[in-house]
Amino acid sequence: MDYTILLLAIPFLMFLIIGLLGYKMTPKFSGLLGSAGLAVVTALAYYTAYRYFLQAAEGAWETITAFNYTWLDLSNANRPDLMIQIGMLLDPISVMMLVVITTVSMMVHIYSMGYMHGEEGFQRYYAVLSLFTFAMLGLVVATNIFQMYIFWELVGVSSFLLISFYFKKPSAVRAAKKAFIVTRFADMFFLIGILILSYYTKTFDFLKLTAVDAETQQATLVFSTMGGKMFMGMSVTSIALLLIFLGGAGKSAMFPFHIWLPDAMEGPTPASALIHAATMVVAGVFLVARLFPVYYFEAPEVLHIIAYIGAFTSLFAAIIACTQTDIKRVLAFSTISQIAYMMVALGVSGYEGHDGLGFTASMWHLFTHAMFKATLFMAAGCIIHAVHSNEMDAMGGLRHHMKKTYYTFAIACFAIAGIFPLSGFFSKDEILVAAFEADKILYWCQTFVAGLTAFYMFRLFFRIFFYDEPNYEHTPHEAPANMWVPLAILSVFTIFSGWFPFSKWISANLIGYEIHTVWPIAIGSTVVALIGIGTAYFLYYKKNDIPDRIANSCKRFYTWASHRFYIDEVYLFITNKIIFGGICAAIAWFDRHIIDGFMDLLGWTTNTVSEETKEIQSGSVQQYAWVFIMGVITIVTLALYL
Amino acid sequence: MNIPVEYFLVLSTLLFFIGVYGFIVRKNLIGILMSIELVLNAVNINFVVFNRFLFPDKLEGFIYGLFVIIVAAAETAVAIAIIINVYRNMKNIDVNSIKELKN
Amino acid sequence: MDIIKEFYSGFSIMNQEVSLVLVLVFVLLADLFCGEKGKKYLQLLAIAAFALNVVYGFTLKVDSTYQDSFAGMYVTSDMHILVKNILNIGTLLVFFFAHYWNEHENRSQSGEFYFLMLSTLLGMYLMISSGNFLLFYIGLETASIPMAAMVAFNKKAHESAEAAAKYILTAAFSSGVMLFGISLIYGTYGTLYYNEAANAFQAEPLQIMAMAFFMAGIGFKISLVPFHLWTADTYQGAPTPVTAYLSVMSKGAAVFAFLYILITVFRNYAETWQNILWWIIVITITVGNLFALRQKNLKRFLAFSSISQAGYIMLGVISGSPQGMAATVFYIFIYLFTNLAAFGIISNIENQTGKVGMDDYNGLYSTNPKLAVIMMLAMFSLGGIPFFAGFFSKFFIFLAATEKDQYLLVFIALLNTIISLAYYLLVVKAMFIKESANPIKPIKSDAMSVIGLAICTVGMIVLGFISPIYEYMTSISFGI
Amino acid sequence: MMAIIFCINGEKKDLIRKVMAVGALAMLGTSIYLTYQFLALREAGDTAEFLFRADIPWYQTLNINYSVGVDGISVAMLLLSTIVVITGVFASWGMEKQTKEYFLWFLMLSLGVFGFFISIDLFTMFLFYEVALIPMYLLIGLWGTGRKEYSAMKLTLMLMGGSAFLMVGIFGIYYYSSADGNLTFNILEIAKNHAMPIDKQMIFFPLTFVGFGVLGAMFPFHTWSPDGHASAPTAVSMLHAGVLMKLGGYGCFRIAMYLMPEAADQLAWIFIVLTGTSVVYGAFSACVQNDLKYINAYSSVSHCGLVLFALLMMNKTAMTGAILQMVSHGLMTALFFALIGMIYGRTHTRDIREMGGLMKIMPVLGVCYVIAGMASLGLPGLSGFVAEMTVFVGAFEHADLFHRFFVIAGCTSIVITAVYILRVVGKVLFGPVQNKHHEELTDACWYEKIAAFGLIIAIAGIGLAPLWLSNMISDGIMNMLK
Repeated sequence: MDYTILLLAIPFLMFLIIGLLGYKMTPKFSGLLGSAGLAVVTALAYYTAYRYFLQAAEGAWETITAFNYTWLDLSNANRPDLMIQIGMLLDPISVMMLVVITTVSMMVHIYSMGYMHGEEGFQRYYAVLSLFTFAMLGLVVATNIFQMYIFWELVGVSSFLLISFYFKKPSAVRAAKKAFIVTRFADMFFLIGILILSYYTKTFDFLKLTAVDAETQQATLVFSTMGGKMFMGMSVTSIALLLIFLGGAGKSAMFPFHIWLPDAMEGPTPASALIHAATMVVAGVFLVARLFPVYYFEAPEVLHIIAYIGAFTSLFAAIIACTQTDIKRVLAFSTISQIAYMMVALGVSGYEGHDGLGFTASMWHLFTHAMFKATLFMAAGCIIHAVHSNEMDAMGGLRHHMKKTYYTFAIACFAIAGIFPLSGFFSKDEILVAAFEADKILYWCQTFVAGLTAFYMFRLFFRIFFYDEPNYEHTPHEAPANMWVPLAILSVFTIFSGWFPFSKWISANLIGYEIHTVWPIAIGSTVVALIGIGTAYFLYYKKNDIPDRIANSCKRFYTWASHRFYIDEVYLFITNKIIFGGICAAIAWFDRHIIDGFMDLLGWTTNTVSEETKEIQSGSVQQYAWVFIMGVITIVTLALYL
Repeated sequence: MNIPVEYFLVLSTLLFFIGVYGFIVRKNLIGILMSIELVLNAVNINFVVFNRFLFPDKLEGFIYGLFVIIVAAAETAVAIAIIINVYRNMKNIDVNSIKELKN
Repeated sequence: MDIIKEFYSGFSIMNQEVSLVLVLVFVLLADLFCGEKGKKYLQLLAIAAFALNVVYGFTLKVDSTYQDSFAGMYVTSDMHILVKNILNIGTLLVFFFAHYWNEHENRSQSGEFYFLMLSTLLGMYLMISSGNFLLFYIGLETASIPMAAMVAFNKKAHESAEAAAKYILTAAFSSGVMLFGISLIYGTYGTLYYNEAANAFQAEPLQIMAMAFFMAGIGFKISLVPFHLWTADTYQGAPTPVTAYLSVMSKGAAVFAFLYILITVFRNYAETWQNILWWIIVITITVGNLFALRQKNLKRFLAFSSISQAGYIMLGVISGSPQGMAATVFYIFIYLFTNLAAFGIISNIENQTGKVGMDDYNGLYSTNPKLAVIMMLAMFSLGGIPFFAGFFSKFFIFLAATEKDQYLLVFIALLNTIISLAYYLLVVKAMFIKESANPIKPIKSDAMSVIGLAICTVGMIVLGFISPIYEYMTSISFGI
Repeated sequence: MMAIIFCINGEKKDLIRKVMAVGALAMLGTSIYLTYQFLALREAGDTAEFLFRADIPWYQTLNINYSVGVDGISVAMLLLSTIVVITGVFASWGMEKQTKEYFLWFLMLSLGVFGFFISIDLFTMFLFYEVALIPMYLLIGLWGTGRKEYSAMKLTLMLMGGSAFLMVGIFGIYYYSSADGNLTFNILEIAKNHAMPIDKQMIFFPLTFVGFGVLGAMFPFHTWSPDGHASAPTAVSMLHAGVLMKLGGYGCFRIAMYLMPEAADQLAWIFIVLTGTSVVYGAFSACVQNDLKYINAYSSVSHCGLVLFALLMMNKTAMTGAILQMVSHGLMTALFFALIGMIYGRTHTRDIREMGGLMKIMPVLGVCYVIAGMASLGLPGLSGFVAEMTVFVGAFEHADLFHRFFVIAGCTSIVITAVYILRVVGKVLFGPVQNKHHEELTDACWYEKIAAFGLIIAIAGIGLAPLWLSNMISDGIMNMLK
């Protein structure tokens, strides 16, 4: 399948063309160009998916390496195949990701033409979008972990550029810096993890790393090279994999790296939809899924850590989401919570057959979540576009003004709340099943989170579309076609993607299996969701003071939650006070005054000595003679007694 | 009567250091010049004595002494000329008057 | 009859001395008989005559490696001849620079100037190729007494008088000390011939003492610390051409004579005198640099720089090997061009504006670019910056020193080069970077000094690249 | 060679500039042609360690020859130097004060650099080394800004101090260069003879390494670099940080470690501690500087520290990474200094607190600056990433745990780098315009664009297709490790 190289080539070319010549084009043309290019890519991606899934032979899904070019050769005598390659690895999850990315990106491209209309830097926006698409595609099809790291960094920087799109707003700049540095910090762990892994296994290649021996139940290479090696009481395998997971946690905004994602909403809304909701933030999940066999066989304890971190994050984020008033922030926290869901699913997953349900479910949820979260963001974009504000208080009763947005938003809300028969129901349900089979605590926790999710999403929904109308200075109007059409398309996906036979397609060991639905759990989750919706309805359908009373009744908790538990402040303190104020300033002072001071001291001493010794040259010939004869005597003594 | 060589050496050494001492303490340039003469005489004594007592078969020492005397004379001549020049410029021949150039 | 013939045949290898004496007598007579109107041709005559002598010097060659006459009183070899030639070149350059000064400030006595200078040169010749302490002493005095007269040359200025007084007194004193040392040598060896003395070796403290006294005496001429104190004052007070002559010629001659005596007479004491020299070199370089760092008067500044340079030269002496000798002579050769270039500039400017302060040189480049550039070359070359000749000479001399594992010494010397570079750069800074309210106005140099400067500049730039010179020196050099 | 052509034409400034540009172009052309030839010969299977050898006997008695030749490493360095030189020429196009002298010294500097990179003979190498050092004094002192005289003097003296150490080391190497008495300055022969006893190596290796380390801005001998860069004129900073500091790393590698491997092996840990310190140290102290050039100087300290650090790991990959890092750091720091010079030429301040929102005012410069920043914080697709990753991967291969710890410590620098780069970008380029007077500033003019784009093309070129370069270098490394 050599044509697949176009999947990477076209977006990159688009980036170069629009980036270099963009300032010569009209905004409209550059937008159309970008979208056209992406349309081709999307078509190719669907074709690939079609070829891969629907024309494949029976049995296990094969993994195809479409191409694999050596990019940088780090090999040496005892590490013959340690080289960074740029290639295309096609297996179920990467193909699925291809579809997700291209779909959402396509929609965003179209949507942006309306949303970003008349913004300055329109071309820049499209250039960066293409760059991001390129990077994200490269990330998911990576054949080796280092290629993944490369594109990992690239998505990071394109996210930076998009967040700082309104670079005249200091808040945007701050948010962009925050996002980049936090993820960079996590990437450092990722890099160290890669180093450790490659130090032992002597390769970056995923296929080699994830090769599994069926009967000994081992990831062959990793076990043979790293198995049993301990360092400070932990096995190096666990250390390496934990570090790699931390890298993923940074991108996927797992606690405690989650702080950058809410601020990242400073960027343009479509960008948020694409990057900070649908695709980039799930890179962490994808990373873990990609290395899943290694995790499962060689470091199960790390998987547990992942599961619990995920559970905690999802709960934590859901609670915060209930208290936010900026609609994009609410969506951001719900994103965090949902991604944590996927992490939990991976954490509890087994490997073979129905045990691998968690894996399937997380990928499935990834897919559906991408769809409905993108829908939500774009709808929110329409609303903001109409109301010119992110704050809930500026909204209300919008259902009369923007019908299409209203419906799509509703669909998405039901989907995320997990109401039958929308896609969200299936994926979330499978996650709960997996959790139930693995670990009851996690199950109850996630069920509760499901309820919370339903609650805050519908809080949002009712606040926006029902509630009381504030007096708009100019009445909100429906978004233009190029904005609502993508919404419609995505909501179609949202509705039907639950019926895809995911378990046939995606499984940890590449062998399809049948899902048997566990009714009690399904019903349970639905009930919980309905409770959440009911509460939201009860509280927010009409204007009333119950919410405030509830908030006041548990005031401290509420303020903590609404201030996101002050995590950001802690980070700020650490960076500003300790690192800048403490370490850096101290080192700079030390450098200027001690080290440089020493060098100056040398010069100063020399000059002073030379000034002070002036008197030796007194000008009196007799003193000269005195020194002379003394010198003679000294020399004689030296000569005699040396 | 024969005086052992050591005595002469002691004498010459004393003479040498007296000359040096004079050079260092005298305040009058002429005086300083004279103390240099003392030093040279000490040297001459050495030469002559060594020649006379240790190597009587050759005359090197005597001849050297002779040359020293001659050269010293020339040296003194030039030195005095210069001292006169100093006197012409500074109206005295005190050694402290030639301390302008220093540091 | 034979003895007469033998006596006269002794002169047959003294070609340079003889020719120099001829020039000398010629200048004397010319000065005597040319009337007032002849005066203006006198200088040209003298210079021309001496130039002939210089050229003649290069034609000479010794058929065997080593020749002597007068029963070893007089020694010569290719190396001796080469050193004398180098001195010749230097003297000629000094004549070039002195021409203007003689023309204007010293009209009446220019003849004497040449006469005296040539006689000192003769003294140095004798000093260099003496095979006997007697001849050495005579040469030394012949070199230093007229020098005193020359230092005192402008009788009006009392600096000159003071400088001369200090010089002659210290010279006399030091020669007294040295003579004492020589007398002791005579007493212990029983001979004054180098080669005989070398063989008659008993480990007597008296001999070591004698050597120390001798070193002190010659150290005065090379102006090694602690025998250097006269240097700065004399250099500052003396007329600039004389200073130049002092700083290069008498140093060079003395160094070579010293080297020769060390490796012949005190051959067996190598251990001892190397130890002594080690310390002397260290303090010489350090003191020279430290004192030079604070100077404001350029002549005085160069005096101290020349002290530290003397220390560097001794680095070549300390190894006492053929390579060391070659490096030393090469260093002297380069140093001659470099230092004379610097003094040429200084005397040129002093003659026309009377300014010698370092601050007077501020902004020199804006007014006299050529002079400034040459001065900068000289400074870089003195500081041992490539690719000027100074770099090569320094490199070789350090190489020669390390040959005998003197790594520590070389390291100290190298650290000192940092200080020296600092003050050489001060001059460059003054000329190029600093601005001045009243810079030295553009100067029209006279033909002679232009020639001189041209020669020096070419020397500074190309000499390092012409390897045959050094090769030749190595081929004819000798050591312990 | 250039210099001679150049003395001819007099005070006509633009003519001088043109001649200069042409000459620099010629140099670039020759170096590219050289690279092409080199690769072609390697393709043809010429496995000689050095190609294009030329030996001219100079001082036979001391066995000094003027012997030159290139291997993969020096070819890479030559490419770097020529690129930086030509961009430097364009960056200093606007130089009005004493143009002729300026370019003469500039040429002397580049002459020294080229000579150093191609020479195989220790003597000539050292000669060119010092030739390259001394012009800095006048270039900074005469055309610099700020406390120029102080910084120039400090820089020159500290570097000369370094060369004092170095010279002793060279003498030592010379006198132990062969067992059978015929001493030589020729690096290859010395390496072949390998006659130096280990105890002597233990003396002379530190001397040589420190001597070059001073120029390589190794902690704690780096303090000349911030002041020097801060007061140097643009092109000089470019050439100095871009090329001259590479002399240090190159020398450490080509002389110290190549000729005294055992000592290098035994003493590596000391210098690993030092260089590892300077990696983190430089990055940290860059975080709180307020002068653009100081920030950059400290980041150079950090990056050059990485070079020496990688060299000391002494395996093929790490050393390749070190050379790559030299090249990439040379390019991007040159770009940085060029841009800073251009910005300074407009705003007349380098204090980041007084600037802001420049991206709006001068988009081209802004974008270039962002690219430079991205390169220096190691963004894939730009040269910095290639170099740093090669270094880290290679260095982490070291079998010793101690070394690997320092590698991990070094990895932290990529975060700190991101911090200070983004700090500058955020403060200076983004955000609202701080100073109203900056509103009417102009964007880059044509020669500035040439300078900046040239460098960016080089950076991106290496970043996108590093394979040929790294192969060329590692081929050279293999020859030396043998």
